Amino acid sequence: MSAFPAASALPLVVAVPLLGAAVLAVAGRRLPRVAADAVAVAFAGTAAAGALLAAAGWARGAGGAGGARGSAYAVQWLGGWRPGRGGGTGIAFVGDPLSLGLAALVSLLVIAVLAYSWRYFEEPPLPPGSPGTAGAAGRSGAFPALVLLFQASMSGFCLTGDLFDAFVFFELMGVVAYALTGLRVEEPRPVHGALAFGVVNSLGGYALLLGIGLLYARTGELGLAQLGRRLDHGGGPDALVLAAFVLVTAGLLVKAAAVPFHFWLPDAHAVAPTPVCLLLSGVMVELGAYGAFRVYWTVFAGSGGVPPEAATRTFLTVGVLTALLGAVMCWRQRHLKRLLAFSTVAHGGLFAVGAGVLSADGTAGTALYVLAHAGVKAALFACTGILLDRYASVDEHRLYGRARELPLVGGMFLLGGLALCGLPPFGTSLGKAIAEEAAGRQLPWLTGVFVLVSALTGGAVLRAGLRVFAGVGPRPRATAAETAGTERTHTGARNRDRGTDRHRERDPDRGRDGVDGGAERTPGDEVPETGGPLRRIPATMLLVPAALLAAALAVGLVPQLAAAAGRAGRLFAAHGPYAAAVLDGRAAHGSSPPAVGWTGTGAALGLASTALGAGLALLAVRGPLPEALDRVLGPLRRLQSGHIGDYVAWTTAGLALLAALAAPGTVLGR
Amino acid sequence: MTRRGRLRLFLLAALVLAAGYAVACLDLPPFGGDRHPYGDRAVHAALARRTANAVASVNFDQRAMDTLGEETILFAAVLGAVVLLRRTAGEARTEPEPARVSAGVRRLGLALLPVALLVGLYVVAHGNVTPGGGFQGGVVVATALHLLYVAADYRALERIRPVSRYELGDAAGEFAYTMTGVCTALAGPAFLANVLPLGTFRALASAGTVVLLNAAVGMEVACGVVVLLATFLDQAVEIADAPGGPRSADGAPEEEPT
Amino acid sequence: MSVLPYLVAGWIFLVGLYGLVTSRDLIHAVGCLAVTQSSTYVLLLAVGYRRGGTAPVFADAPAGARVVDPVVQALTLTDIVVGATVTALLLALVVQLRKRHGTVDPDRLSELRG
Amino acid sequence: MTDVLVAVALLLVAAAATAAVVNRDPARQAFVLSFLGLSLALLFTYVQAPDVALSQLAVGSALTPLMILLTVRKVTRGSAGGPARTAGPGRRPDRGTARDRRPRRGERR
Repeated sequence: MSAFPAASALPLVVAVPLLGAAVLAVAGRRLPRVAADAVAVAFAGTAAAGALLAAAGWARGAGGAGGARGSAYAVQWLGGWRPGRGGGTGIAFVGDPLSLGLAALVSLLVIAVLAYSWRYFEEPPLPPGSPGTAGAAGRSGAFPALVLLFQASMSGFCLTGDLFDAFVFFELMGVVAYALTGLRVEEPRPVHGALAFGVVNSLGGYALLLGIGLLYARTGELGLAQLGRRLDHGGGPDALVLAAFVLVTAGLLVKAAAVPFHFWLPDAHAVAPTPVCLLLSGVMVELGAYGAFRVYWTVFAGSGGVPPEAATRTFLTVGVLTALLGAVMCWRQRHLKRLLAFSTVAHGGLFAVGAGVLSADGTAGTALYVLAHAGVKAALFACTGILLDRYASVDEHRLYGRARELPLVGGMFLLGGLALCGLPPFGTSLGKAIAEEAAGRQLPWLTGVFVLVSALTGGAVLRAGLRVFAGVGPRPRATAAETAGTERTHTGARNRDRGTDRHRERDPDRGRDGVDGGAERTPGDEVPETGGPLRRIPATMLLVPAALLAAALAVGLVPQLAAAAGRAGRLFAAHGPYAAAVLDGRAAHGSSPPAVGWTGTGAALGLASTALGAGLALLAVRGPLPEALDRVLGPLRRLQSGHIGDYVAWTTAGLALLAALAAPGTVLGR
Repeated sequence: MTRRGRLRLFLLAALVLAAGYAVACLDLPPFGGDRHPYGDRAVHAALARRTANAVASVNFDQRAMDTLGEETILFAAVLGAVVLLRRTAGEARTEPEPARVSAGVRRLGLALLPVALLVGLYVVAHGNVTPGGGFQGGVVVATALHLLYVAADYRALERIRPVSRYELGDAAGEFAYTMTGVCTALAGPAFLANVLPLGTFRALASAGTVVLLNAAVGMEVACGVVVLLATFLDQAVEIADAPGGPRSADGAPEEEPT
Repeated sequence: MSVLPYLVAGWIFLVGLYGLVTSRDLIHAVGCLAVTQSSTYVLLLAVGYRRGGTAPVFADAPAGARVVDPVVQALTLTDIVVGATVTALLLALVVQLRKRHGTVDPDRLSELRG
Repeated sequence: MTDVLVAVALLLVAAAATAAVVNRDPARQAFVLSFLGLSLALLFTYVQAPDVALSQLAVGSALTPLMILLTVRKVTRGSAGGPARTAGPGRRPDRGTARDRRPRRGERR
């Protein structure tokens, strides 16, 4: 393989899953299920090998075709359109440690998802007589094909060095995700969640494209490196640069589910099939933040872009708001998938804060945090999926004590909760420690935000885990409406044909004006995704969360990974060297990477947030929170209305908010 | 939020955005200006690759990855729409009634059909030379087939439209495009590199791989749009709701009003 | 004239958003989303226009002709495909939503609250 | 001269976009969208983008409105056998009153 430079593998990481998807779209429903799954795993695995090979090539210091030997960025000009003296016209794929690491994470997570759904996840069934099923009822075979397309889109988004190409992959990611979210059209809520997801994310995409249009008008370029360089030649920032920054950043933050663009996420995650949730929460949302910071550093971080004070103000404000709102909402949930979804919102906010302080070590810490969080969150979703498939419910109160018979799953769930709190030596703890130290240097109280948010989200998971898997504390108080619902549930849950949304409000005004709004209403029971309730938990479904947790632990324990994250942070948080490597093929010489590793303070803070989270959880299982607190939080909960018009209005408000945050120091008061 | 609250929030935000955007527009280069560095380079590159249609050169050569992504979006959407609009258990399939079409409409439709098909194929084939190409021509071909629905009836359309064949064509187009890229990456200089002989400027077979990729896109778009329309037509014409009407909130057929 | 096309693009974007916010019918909302997207076509093509230029197609124009920017046209083509496919998927979801909920009025869909 | 044509087309596009939003009935909106597609195609022709105009013509004024009309047909047809709870243009949703459950005239096509 030495004749084949690592950079050449970059486009293949995207192309191989595409080939697999095309093959499966045709052959998927004609092959036996096991064969179709095996084909999918083979293609996903080949792409994963490509990503890892490229990453290893980078680690050896072989820059590849595009860059000089020893360059830290592997650059591949697609179609061989390398820029000449006047500038190029092609698209570059750029592999730096962070983008390669994320592409590898995407591929590995896709393999985990395929393994998790191996044979058991019931693909959308087709009734007898549908085309291609030869009379009998059959599978549509589309699920693994869509998962492979998802993999290709996310890998492409990581690796591309071109803003418009990033938009294309952004939209592809979206289109696949809407289809996957709404996969189970037999039920009412998935279609609604997928629609809200689709509308809000499409708007984000259009804002991004308008921003690209403005940047093109100013610079006449589309490549990230070229854009940054041209902006720097053009003098200081003006209203045009600001507008472009706001539109592009907002578009990407919609994907990252930052407040107030976040409303789609809980709606989509609560209803998407569990294997899809692993990917949505584990990596797609984080890619939104990756995109926003990638664009900031390569395009806007120079003298012609947005001044660092304005950028950091924007990212930190949005990040803190997101983290706090997500954590509070997470604590309030009893629908486990929704709970985990809000915890993803909260952690997304922490990522924005960690990278938003715009330092190399903050970025490095966030990278580690994202990596470990993907493992932990995916493992938690996998455990929740097991509950769903066995008990046809993911309601914390209704499942009280019922899962005592699953000690292994319970152990993993609680371990996941502790990892989310930031228990050393999990990678989440290491990432959090580095990121919060970097953030604390900027503003000391940001450390408190990290601790509080980790404790609340991890504590919520622990609380639910203690109730569901151990039956700790008194049985949660059930409302009258709920008891009535439970009786009807047991027979109904198995009947796939019937609507399951028993508690849906018929009267649109009742739920809105009632004191409880929507949150206290039971989320209704669920339909197992395995074609019927599971009697025995298949080994694959247990193995996947175990492996994911082990990976999250390894992120904290393998010092080479932390060192690589340090280098990744330095190369990512760099403006000039990126352009020099991509456009001139010059090796990046710069400051030495920040030292990244465990510190005493970091471990102590991790233990503190774990203790706080565990304490909160133990307090909560004793009894409900005081009524007064509920009244304070009520309005917050009502914001999450499920109404598409509301979400669009908030998205518009978010655009205005970003403009207001980024303007001082950029165009105002200069 | 109440309807009024929602509108207020939106109008306030829109006001801020409108003001900011208007100020930003004043900083834009005036409409119709002469500075287009990327465009000039792209035209230069297109001519060097003997591609008369510079847009096709950008789409299928210089920025061929964008088009791969675009075709994949279409592919994913077709796959997604087929899954989302599947006939679910409990839904019946009704036979569409044969429709009576006046002789004039029928003759006009049947006369237009081959013309429209030919136009579509022409637009696909000349994509590297004249405006148009795989995408535009593909859509024309796909919609042309549906003239049969207007001229005759749904059953006539179904006879010439075995959906699984078109699904195959859709996937084959996507596969061909991607495979071209993989082959040029493994055996040639780079992913999606233009490695074929460039031919004569303005000739039908000029521009190297642009022709191949253009054909792949044409096939995928024509087949994909046929499948897409088929799934919607299927819902609108053939698939009836479960007996008893749409399921009510209780999962049981709604009782008759008394 | 020098800023009119840009302002029109902004107007289309905002008017589409307005439609989405006030929509009482999800099919109408998807239509409004398509409107919102057309703002991006207008902006991109306006940015690439060159006064006195012809189309960047050299089928009969001489190779040295003054042409408008072909890159934005390629981008807009991609954008149009994206728009059509997103519309198709969202409409598919609306069809199923109508079957499961019996309504396409967003004010009457309330089960994803909290 | 071209500038005038472009300006006229731009205003036409803006008007059509506004009309498409203000028309609350999806079936009528589909026709307005079709007109918006046509006016966009006209604008694209004036700014020397025949490739884009062609695809806008095919997609914006044919494919998209067609899909919307098919969806409208499905949504209204679906209500023929059961409760019609679609909120039509300007109609207040009647919260499932008996009046609303009867198939509306012209729905059974």
